[in-house]
Amino acid sequence: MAHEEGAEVVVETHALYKRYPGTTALADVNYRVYSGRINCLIGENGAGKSTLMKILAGADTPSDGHVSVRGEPVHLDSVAAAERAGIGIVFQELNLFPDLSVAENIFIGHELKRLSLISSSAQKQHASEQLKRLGLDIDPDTRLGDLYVGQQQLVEIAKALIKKVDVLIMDEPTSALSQTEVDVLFEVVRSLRAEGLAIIYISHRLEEVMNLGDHITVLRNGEKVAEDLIANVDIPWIVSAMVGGSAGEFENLPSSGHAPNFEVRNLTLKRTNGLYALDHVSFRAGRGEVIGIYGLMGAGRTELVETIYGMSRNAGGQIVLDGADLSNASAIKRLKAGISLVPEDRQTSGMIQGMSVRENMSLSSLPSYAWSRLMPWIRRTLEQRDAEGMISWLRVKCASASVPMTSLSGGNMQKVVIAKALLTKPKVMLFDEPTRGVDVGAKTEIYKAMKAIAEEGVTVIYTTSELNEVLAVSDRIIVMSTGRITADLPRTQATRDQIIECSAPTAGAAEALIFS
Amino acid sequence: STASAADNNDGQKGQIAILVNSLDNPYYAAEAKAAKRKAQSLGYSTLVLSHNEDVNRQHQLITSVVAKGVEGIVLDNAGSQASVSAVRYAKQHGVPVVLINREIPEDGIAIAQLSHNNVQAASQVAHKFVQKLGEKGKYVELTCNLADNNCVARSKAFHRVLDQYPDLKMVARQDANGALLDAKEIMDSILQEHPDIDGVICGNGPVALGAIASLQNAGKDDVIVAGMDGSNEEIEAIKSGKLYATAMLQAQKIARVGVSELDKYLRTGSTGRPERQLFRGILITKDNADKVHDFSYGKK
Amino acid sequence: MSLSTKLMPQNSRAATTSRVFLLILRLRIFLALFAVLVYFAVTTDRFLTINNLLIMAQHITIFGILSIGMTLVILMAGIDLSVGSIVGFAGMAAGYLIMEGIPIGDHVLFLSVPSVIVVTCLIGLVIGLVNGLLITYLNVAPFIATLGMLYVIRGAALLSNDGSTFSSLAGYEELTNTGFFFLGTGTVLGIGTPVWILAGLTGLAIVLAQKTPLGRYIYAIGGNESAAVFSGLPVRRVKLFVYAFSGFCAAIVGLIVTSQLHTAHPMTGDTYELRAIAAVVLGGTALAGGRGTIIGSVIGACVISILNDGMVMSGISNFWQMVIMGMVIIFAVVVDQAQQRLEKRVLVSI
Amino acid sequence: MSLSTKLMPQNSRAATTSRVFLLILRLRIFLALFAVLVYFAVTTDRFLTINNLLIMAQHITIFGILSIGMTLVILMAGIDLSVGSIVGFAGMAAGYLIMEGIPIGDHVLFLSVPSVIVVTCLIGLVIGLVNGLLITYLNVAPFIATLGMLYVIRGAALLSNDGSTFSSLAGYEELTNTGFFFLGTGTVLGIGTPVWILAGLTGLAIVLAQKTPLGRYIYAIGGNESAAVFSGLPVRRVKLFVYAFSGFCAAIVGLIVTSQLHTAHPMTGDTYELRAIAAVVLGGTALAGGRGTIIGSVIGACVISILNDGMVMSGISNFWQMVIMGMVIIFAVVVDQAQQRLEKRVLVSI
Ligand SMILES: Nc1ncnc2c1ncn2[C@@H]1O[C@H](COP(=O)(O)OP(=O)(O)OP(=O)(O)O)[C@@H](O)[C@H]1O
Ligand SMILES: Nc1ncnc2c1ncn2[C@@H]1O[C@H](COP(=O)(O)OP(=O)(O)OP(=O)(O)O)[C@@H](O)[C@H]1O
Ligand SMILES: [Mg+2]
Ligand SMILES: [Mg+2]
Repeated sequence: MAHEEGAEVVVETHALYKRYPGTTALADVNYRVYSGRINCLIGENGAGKSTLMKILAGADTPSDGHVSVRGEPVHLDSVAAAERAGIGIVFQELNLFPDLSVAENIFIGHELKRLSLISSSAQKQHASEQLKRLGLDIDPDTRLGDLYVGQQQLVEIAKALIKKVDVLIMDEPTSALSQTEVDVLFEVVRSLRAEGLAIIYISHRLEEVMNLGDHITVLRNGEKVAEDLIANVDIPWIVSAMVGGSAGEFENLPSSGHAPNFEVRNLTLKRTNGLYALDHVSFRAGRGEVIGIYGLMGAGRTELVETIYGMSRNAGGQIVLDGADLSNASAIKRLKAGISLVPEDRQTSGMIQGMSVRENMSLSSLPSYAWSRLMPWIRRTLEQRDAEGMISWLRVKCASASVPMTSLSGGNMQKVVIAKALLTKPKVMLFDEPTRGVDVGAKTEIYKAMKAIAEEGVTVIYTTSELNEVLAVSDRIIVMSTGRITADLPRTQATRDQIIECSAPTAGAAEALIFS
Repeated sequence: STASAADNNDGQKGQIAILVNSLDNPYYAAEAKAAKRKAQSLGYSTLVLSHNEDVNRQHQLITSVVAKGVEGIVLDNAGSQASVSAVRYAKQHGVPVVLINREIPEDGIAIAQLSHNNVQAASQVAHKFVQKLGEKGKYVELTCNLADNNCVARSKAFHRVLDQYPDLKMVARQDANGALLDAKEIMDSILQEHPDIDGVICGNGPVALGAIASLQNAGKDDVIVAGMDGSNEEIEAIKSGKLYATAMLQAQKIARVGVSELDKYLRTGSTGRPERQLFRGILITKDNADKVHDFSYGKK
Repeated sequence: MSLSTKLMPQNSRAATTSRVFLLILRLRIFLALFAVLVYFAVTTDRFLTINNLLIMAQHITIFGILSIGMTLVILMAGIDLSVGSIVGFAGMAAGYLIMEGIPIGDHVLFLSVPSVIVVTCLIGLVIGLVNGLLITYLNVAPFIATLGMLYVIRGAALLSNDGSTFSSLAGYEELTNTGFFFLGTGTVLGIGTPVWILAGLTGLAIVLAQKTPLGRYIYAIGGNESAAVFSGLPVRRVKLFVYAFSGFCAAIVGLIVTSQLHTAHPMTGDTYELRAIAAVVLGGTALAGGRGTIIGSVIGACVISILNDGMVMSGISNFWQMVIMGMVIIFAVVVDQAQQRLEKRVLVSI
Repeated sequence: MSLSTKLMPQNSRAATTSRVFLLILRLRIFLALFAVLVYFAVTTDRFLTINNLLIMAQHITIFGILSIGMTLVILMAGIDLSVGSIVGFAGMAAGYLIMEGIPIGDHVLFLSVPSVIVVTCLIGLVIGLVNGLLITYLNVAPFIATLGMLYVIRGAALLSNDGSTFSSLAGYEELTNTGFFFLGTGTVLGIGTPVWILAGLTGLAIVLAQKTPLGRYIYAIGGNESAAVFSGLPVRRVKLFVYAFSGFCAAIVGLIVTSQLHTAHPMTGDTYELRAIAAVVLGGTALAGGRGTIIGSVIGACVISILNDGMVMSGISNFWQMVIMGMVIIFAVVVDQAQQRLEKRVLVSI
């Protein structure tokens, strides 16, 4: 039933393994891609989808196993090699050059030439056409860094479209797009299918998958667990294949009546292109309250939590904690006052890769381990004790507190970053997408931990792009779109449709695009 | 003044460029100062420059001052062979050049080549050194910088004397880059290999002073050190007995003569002297150390 | 509503002022050049004569040519500390080829002058390639790889003739390998050959950087190396090319200096790498890569050279020259930072 | 199955071999030291005498002390090119204070030797602080900021006495400011004062780097500066401290050299920054920051110094010394890269 008669297999992987220190990202994956079909790949965060795609696209090499294209084994050791084999990719993370223009970005590596010099006019013209096809009407000379994330994502797609490929991988191409942009994109994808291309499509939006796809493959914890024609399956089937039956459920009883202790008033922040990243954002939070902030990529959630934490110097507005005005305080002072942050990207801003688990955990609260100001030796036993306490409380899986950070899996790394923030004894804890790239089990544990932290009287504010997760643990839900708060409701009153509607960039775009 | 090396108060006769190696070496500083004073007393203004042993920079400096229209150049050059083209350039553009201290291997381009008689001076130092050692013993030679012809000439002259004595053995020879600290560290190492040496003969002043610093630290006050140059520092060392002998190179005199000959050439079209002239190095020991100041002998 | 219309400027006074200020900052290296020229023209006799301008142009060539190769390296977020040593080694190589020839069995092969030039350039290229290989294949940080090569190549230059120079490189009439001096001291249409070489290389490098895919890749790698890898750009080959090109430029400088001096001196080019880097930075290229221009660097080299010559002619002491040089370098980057901040602000305020 | 059992090593032969190999790589700087010592002990007479070892220890102090400050800078992913110039300037400052004194109105104030030492160290500290301010507050890249300072401070050293030395720094009996030479040439328990200073500074820096929050912050900033900022660390203050400390170390070196030579020479320390960086890299500190040890750098300085002294004693020419030096630097990093790869492989294979 998995194999479709009459459709040609273009790409196939054979017993593919990918091991990272501490994690097996792919285990024995035999994956098939059909030409002239839209092949959907589904899995929880951290299931290994992007890892598999990176291997197909030549951006990473497998630890074991191999890939074949049209039955021939191939050695994909670079992106260029994969392109020669006919495989192109839109990566999940944007791979663009902010200082180059849109046209230059689109044609990077495939410049149009006349007399072996770059023909800018031809590039501009073709870039314009491609962008129009994707419904984007911008000047191809615009500096890329001045576009907003959704536009950048479309540029990234245009960049893949100009390459002559047989297999086009799209790793979450719609994560920053509005519904209208998504509709245009789907038309393009369908026309590519009609041209006989094999499309690999990755998305967390199951409705999209049902609507668009022909084939579906499900990954769980690095293993291929199911494979079928979309026509044969429904959403509940996909969900149970993804999470493996009962896992991932989390019972939450929203609470209310929290004593207010934290307030944000009229917070503003501008991007370099003059648009508001934060457009007069105001809200209150209470002791022990859990607030979930939902929005699409580029909605400004990261800017909001980082601004509250004190990372943006040019922000306007007020931040008040326990009656103290922290609007002009530095991040260091805010940390001391009790605001801490678990940043969005733990690899680049959350942890020091070269340090051990213990050293990472104590990093933000080191002075409290010193004997005294004059004799600032770190009391190792105290540090060790706290680290071990956190390891057992957050159930971090690691051999000891002294193992290097890089030997941990994503979810456990995240717990270490949370432990680091917790050890500063915060009053307000900000979590920016705390479950991104974390496996299912760990995800549940992280939410349990957040709830437990709130029960200690800490105000918890977290952001997420997943509807299920914003509904899972919050007492209150805030929806953001293009830098504005478009909804602020108690969990008990929120509905899925309402949240989706408020999160669309168009919902607030017209008013949010305000010039000074 | 310390800030400006140019002095335009009294320049009715035009400007003379004085170009030496580096102004942080007392020898060259003495040369430059003497030339400057002499030129000013003759009614020229001066431009004092240094090339820091960089032949390309020397070339650029010469082309610049020629373009500026100086009357003449007094040059202590950056490397004999590599300076020929720069000197020729000046001559072709009608600017006479007097070479001091270092010669170039071609005749007829510079109007004068005044150099120290390194052979005579080094031989005298070597003789004195041999006498003091009693014609026997172990010694070390520290050369100053073998890429420099003067240094090679001195070393050869040393050996022409020292090699005549069969009981006098050279146990080590190293090049110390003409620098104080290099000389000290090299001497430190050599002393390990040869703790029983009787003398050290050095190619220039800083090297001798570096060797002395090393010997002092090792408590070897009885090792005989001889050097060459005759800077104030060396003279102090001679007076206090740490340095046995040196030869004072007449830096001031050579610079003054150089400027006078340039002046004469500018006035009359000829220096009236042979192109190559040698200046005697003056042997300095404790007996006559008092008479030396700033590379000048006789007046105090 | 398209973004381009959204980005239309508002015409407020404040915005206009910052725009004018920004324009001044963007053109600062040209203004600096102008300022230096005017200052010395006023204060120093005979500074602004045709003759002196021609001479200064000759002086500019040395750091100008080095700065071209260095710009490409720095645009790519690399650094090349070995260029000074390559200058010295290339000179010695040329000297050796002209005066000693290549021993083949019992015979000695003397190359014609054009061949000597080509071979020397190739030697520079190969040394640059070694830098590139160390950096790309052995993963040595550019600073360390080229620092190591700085010592190795300088040592090799000194060893090549036991520390001595190769002098009077006139060649031998009977071997028809004369004419080497034309490279450094000849003139074409009244302007020195080195100036033509600098002009040619500048043009070439500008076209390369602005108009060819290779140039685009250099900017891309400097801007975001991992994105460059993920975009399938031939990152390693581009790096190899750029370091080889830097070595090539250094070899040309070595040839020019040697030809001007009629002598190859093994210590030639000592510490030139620092001045070349200074010229590049002065010209507005960011050490972090991805941002800068060739023409900026060449003008940066002009400013440094003219400042130097001007200070020499107006008799400012060597010691002050050092202090001024250091301040100029730091000041250039401080101004660059101010420009970057203002660029952002102006963008925001529109 | 718990993770800890998963982390149990497989007892395959291959894994053991790579473990042994990894251990060798980790200890390579000690092995290198041992190899250099054994080689010269065998080939060179009197190399392994107590006396020679004491002398070599003295020589090590210069680059050893510089490398301590440099290690902290490089651990933080910075670079300090100005240390050589600070060495020269500090020496001149000490010379000035001892021989000329500070003019106050009509009087001249002569400081006692300990005060001179303290003031000179403070001067080094302040220059380092200027580096730090340029880097943290004016956003100048460390390479450029310290390159600029390299020129400025060297120029200042030369200007301070118009290019001349301050010589015979014995002080004046009647002013009771004699005794400066003890710092460089004195001995305590038969071992030279500078060696004690090196040992003291090494101990201090090790404690600082390994045992204090400040040290942890230095590693964190070098390991991932953005994570350090997000963790609320006082990044700027740490940077200021580290550059100031590097300036302080350089000033101490300046004092020692001056005291050993009995003379302050303005060009002292020229290009020492490169050798200090080489020592740090040799000792296994990554130029990218975040990884390395103080003791590694000090031993790296030992290897470089002993290699130097050994080559001098066995009469290897200067020119070869340069070539060997360059190769050693490059080789050290190539081996370091190999170690990093192997570390990863061993981590994955467990
Ligand atoms: N460079 C790396 N080093 C260590 N571990 C990694 C690395 N890249 C990915 N991983 C781990 O491999 C696993 C699979 O990650 P991958 O990015 O493939 O997931 P994904 O299915 O694409 O998730 P998402 O839906 O969040 O994009 C995760 O546990 C992740 O933490
Ligand atoms: N218009 C824009 N111009 C430049 N950069 C942008 C723009 N919009 C978003 N970005 C950048 O893209 C990234 C994601 O955007 P942002 O932080 O605003 O969204 P978010 O709601 O947190 O979404 P996510 O966390 O899913 O990325 C940020 O690093 C932000 O600086
Ligand atoms: Mg993914
Ligand atoms: Mg975000």
